[in-house]
Amino acid sequence: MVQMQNLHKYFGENEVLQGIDISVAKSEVVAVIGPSGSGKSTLLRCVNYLEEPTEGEIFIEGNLLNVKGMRRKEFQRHLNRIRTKVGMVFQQFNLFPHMTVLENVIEAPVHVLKKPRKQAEKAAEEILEKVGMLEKRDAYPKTLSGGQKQRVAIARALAMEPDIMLFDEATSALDPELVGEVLKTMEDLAKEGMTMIVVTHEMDFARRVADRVVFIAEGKIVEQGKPEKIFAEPDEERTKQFLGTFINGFRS
Amino acid sequence: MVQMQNLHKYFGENEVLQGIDISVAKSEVVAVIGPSGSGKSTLLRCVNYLEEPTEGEIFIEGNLLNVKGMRRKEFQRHLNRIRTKVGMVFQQFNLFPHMTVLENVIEAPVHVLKKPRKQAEKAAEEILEKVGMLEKRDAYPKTLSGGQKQRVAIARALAMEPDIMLFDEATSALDPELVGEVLKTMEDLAKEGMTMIVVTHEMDFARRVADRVVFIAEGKIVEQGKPEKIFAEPDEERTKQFLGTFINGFRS
Amino acid sequence: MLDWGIMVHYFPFLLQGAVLTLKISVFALILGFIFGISAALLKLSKNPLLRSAAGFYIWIIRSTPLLVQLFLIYFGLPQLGIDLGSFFSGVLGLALNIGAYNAEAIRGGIISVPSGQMEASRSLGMSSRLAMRRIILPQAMRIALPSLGNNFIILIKDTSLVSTITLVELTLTAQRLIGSTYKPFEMYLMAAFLYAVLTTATSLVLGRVEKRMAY
Amino acid sequence: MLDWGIMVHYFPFLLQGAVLTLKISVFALILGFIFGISAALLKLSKNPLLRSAAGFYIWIIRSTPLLVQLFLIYFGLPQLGIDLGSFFSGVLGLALNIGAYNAEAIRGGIISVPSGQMEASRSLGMSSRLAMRRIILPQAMRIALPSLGNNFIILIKDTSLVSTITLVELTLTAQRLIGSTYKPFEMYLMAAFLYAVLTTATSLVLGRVEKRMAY
Amino acid sequence: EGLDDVKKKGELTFSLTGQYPPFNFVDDKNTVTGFDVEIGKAVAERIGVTGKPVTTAWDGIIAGLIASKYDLICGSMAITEQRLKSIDFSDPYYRSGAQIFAGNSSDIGSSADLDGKKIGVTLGTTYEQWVRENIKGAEIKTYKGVPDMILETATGRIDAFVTDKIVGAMAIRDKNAPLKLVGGLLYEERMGIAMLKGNPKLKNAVNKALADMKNDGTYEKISMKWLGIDAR
Ligand SMILES: Nc1ncnc2c1ncn2[C@@H]1O[C@H](COP(=O)(O)OP(=O)(O)OP(=O)(O)O)[C@@H](O)[C@H]1O
Ligand SMILES: Nc1ncnc2c1ncn2[C@@H]1O[C@H](COP(=O)(O)OP(=O)(O)OP(=O)(O)O)[C@@H](O)[C@H]1O
Ligand SMILES: [Mg+2]
Ligand SMILES: [Mg+2]
Repeated sequence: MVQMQNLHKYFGENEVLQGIDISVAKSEVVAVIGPSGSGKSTLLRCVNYLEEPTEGEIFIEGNLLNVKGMRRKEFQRHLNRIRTKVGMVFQQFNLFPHMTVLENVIEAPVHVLKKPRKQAEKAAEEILEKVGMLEKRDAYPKTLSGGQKQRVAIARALAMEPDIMLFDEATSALDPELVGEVLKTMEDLAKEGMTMIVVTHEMDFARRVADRVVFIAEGKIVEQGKPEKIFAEPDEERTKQFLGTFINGFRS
Repeated sequence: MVQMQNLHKYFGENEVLQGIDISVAKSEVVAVIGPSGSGKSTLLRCVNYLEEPTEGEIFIEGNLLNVKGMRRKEFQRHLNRIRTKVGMVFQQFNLFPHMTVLENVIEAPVHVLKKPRKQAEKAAEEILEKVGMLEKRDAYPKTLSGGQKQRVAIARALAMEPDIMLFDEATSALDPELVGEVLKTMEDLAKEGMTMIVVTHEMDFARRVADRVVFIAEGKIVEQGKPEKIFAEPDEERTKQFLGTFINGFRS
Repeated sequence: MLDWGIMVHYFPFLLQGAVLTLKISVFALILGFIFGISAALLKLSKNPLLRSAAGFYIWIIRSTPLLVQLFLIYFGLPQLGIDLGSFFSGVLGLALNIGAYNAEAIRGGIISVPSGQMEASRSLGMSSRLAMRRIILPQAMRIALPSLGNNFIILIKDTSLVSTITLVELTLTAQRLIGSTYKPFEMYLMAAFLYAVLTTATSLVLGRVEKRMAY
Repeated sequence: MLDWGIMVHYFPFLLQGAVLTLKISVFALILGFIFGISAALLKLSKNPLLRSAAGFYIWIIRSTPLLVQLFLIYFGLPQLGIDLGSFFSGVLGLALNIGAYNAEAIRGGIISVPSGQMEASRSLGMSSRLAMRRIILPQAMRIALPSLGNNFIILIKDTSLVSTITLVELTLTAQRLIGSTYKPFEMYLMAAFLYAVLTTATSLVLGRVEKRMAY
Repeated sequence: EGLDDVKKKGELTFSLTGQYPPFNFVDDKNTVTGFDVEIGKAVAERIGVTGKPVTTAWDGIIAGLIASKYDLICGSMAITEQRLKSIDFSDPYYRSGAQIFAGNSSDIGSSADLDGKKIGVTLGTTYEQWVRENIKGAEIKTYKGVPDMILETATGRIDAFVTDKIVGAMAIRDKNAPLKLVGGLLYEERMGIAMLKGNPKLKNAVNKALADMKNDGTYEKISMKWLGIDAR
């Protein structure tokens, strides 16, 4: 489904990704964990080409994402085509504030996929129903709570019928009590067989939902495996140290 | 030390505090917990007169805070005098961005208490030492991590030598890994005998550090008592329900 | 102290001048809006040539007086064989002028839209042009509106300079009437009143638009 | 096409005009800054009388042309027994004018400072006046600086209007020389060049200040 | 070629400031009228076209002619050597002269009293140059119009000003301006109708029209109507 091969990313002198190989199978849920600044977001953004990888290849359903030597126009079209297949959910929601919930969800289906409006609305309503936001279809984003916003953002991504969903700390801007509803939505999605890459600080969630956990530190994969393995008996010292801050007392 | 008697607060029609009585003894640490919107921040802000209570009295060290019928000027002076005795730490830090760490800390001692600058600097350095921020004395706030910012904010409040410290979700704007350092600082403060009212979502912290936990919902005190009691066997249904979201699995 | 009889008699003529002022303002406003949005987009474009062309336009306009710009358009262009007539010279000069200021206001609006909006749009497969049109600009316009409103109001008052290129707008009407009546205070007070009406009306309309655009 | 000989010969005269322009600008700028900050604070004050006085000042200035304001100050005030002379009339008129625009820029800066700053200051026992001076204004000024810079640049160009009250500044110098040489393009080009120098220099200085104020 | 263009258009445009009564100004119906206007229209009529006055600022009036924004300037422009370098003039169509005016209670009695005094002139006129060259130590202030200078004389910010004799005299007569004439004419000026250089046909046509008007009494009628004298 998604293959990353020898992925490197520099910001100036700073090598943020130092050769990452991950391959994600259909319907697999991969949780990416790691300390702040380790490159998790950068990794996810590369999959969507929001960042240009400095080196290495990314394949989405077998198609090379970062082809070289295409003309700018053509490459943009190629990117946009692939991006419609990859849904992304951001920490900061990034809903379109000047549009209602429904308009947010149908925006890309209508203007990118050129779906007829009626049809897009019908599909959107189904998806909003699924994430429990149908009753808010005509509300503007600013009137929603954080948890509701994030569920709309997920609906917006789902409306493009993506083959894979990327989540970048989708819950860390939320109040503790609102986190649950978003994690619930993500869990449902996983159960339905969506392919997902999830960057998260919610260890409980990773433990319960992920098929595989990847621990990244300083731009390298330190360790990966089944969640039971990683959380219970990690091989690497660095992993233990990181998980320690989450396990002991109140993280003091 | 602090007494609140029959405290009511309206925002327009909305009765946010519906008759609160709390009294805090010297060196006592009171944790206030409760769902979002229940009035915790409003309560804390009333103690500092950042909000004007609609009804009821607040006494700080036996002095009535919200005296009526004083002339505006005089009342302001009265307030400022009491405020110097009450330190407040905000969720959003609210450091002064145009001043260095040291300047932040000495600002009020020099300009409000009229301490000589040298003396204020010496005191400030001791406090910064205590919160582990002395080496950053000449840094500007924007160069600090969230946890460092919050520790400076605490130092700034401590520099006024307050008799009581108020914390309003001092850690909830922080990345999970930075929470620990601030909680540590707060715990040290409690151990030294500071009187504290702490609004928090960190149940572990409340359990370990607080002498008493007050659970508020919809503007009323639902239940209060020793942390062992409240967390282990709360009397009220509402308390159980609230704590349930924090205890079960990943809060789903 | 004031000669009210004279004021009553001459008020209709000033009103006539105000109508021309209004007409020029409206044309210049529309054209200047188009110039502004174009220059703002060019200044943010990836092409360094377009970017520096827009930058030069904004710099040269903002650093020289409108009067000089009007003179060069009205007296200078005919020497190159382009004669726009005084009305359109005035409109073009004012529009080019306000356009540069609008460009900065709109550019400020665009860069104030959080970058997450563009990223979210791109991640949905939108082209950057589509994202600009559907997502960024609507939000940018709302941010820029107060600045644009300022520019509009300054434009209305700046129309007084087109009197130097033979257009008998409000200020020149007042000055002409001063020339024959020798009553400068009366005439200028009436002119000031009419400018205040025009600008205040504009402010009110903009306030409405701003409320409408709120989301 | 251009007559370079004439340009070289007359350049020193224009330079002299530019010096007066600069002098007026600097005075008006300082005074206008004081007016601006005072009006901004008054408009945010709790006293409704002061607030509406400041509001009226800002409204009346922004809705009438500078030309009329200058005229009323220079020709009108003497009729009430107050004679400031042309230089100070010009400075006062320009300062009152830019002051109103500055007030809005500074007010915008003040209300852009997050409310947490005031709350933090008050909770430390600072009076609201002390908090305004030490905490809010320094941050507000930084936010307002780009707008203030715009106003300064507009001020420099608006000095051309003081020619109507007998001050021989840059534009009037150019016009006088046109009157004797009949070379409008050459003269206006040189004037435009000198304005561009003044405004660009101002921009550069402001850019420096902005960098200095960054924290 | 100028004349043919004018005939083809059927219209002759001539510019003036509209702020120079009684020669050109707006009347109480807000239309431009005055001596210059009627002369210009009469000239056009004799060429066989309609005359149309265009008002413009004095600062840009020559630039406008050079840029062909109108065909003529018929706005009381004095014929000078300087101006002849860049534009052409018809034969003079009236004579007047520079005159000193002072407040009616002023003790200035002649041009000799002007040394070191503050003197007003209108911007871009021939008077400024004359005062600069002929009056020692004079402090010259420039104004956009005569009404400004009348105000300034009244408030004492200037001691006297120099303008066209007829203009000042009419202001005293018609507007009760508190002024008096000081001394005689400083020098005589002959006003011409200005046009672009290199238009002999147009120039001849204008000159012929003027001469005919002077001969058949039209000129005298216009002059008496506006100025109360025959100003030729
Ligand atoms: N646009 C950028 N330009 C320069 N450096 C960047 C940029 N984006 C990220 N970085 C740097 O790359 C490194 C990795 O950042 P990244 O956001 O991927 O980390 P992360 O693992 O997502 O951290 P967090 O958990 O805090 O979100 C950091 O050192 C960061 O400062
Ligand atoms: N300035 C205000 N004006 C109007 N309503 C307000 C204001 N401040 C707070 N409220 C309302 O008062 C209620 C209590 O707010 P408060 O901030 O005290 O809750 P809280 O318990 O601190 O919640 P949280 O855990 O989300 O911080 C809420 O319904 C809120 O909307
Ligand atoms: Mg990240
Ligand atoms: Mg709160």
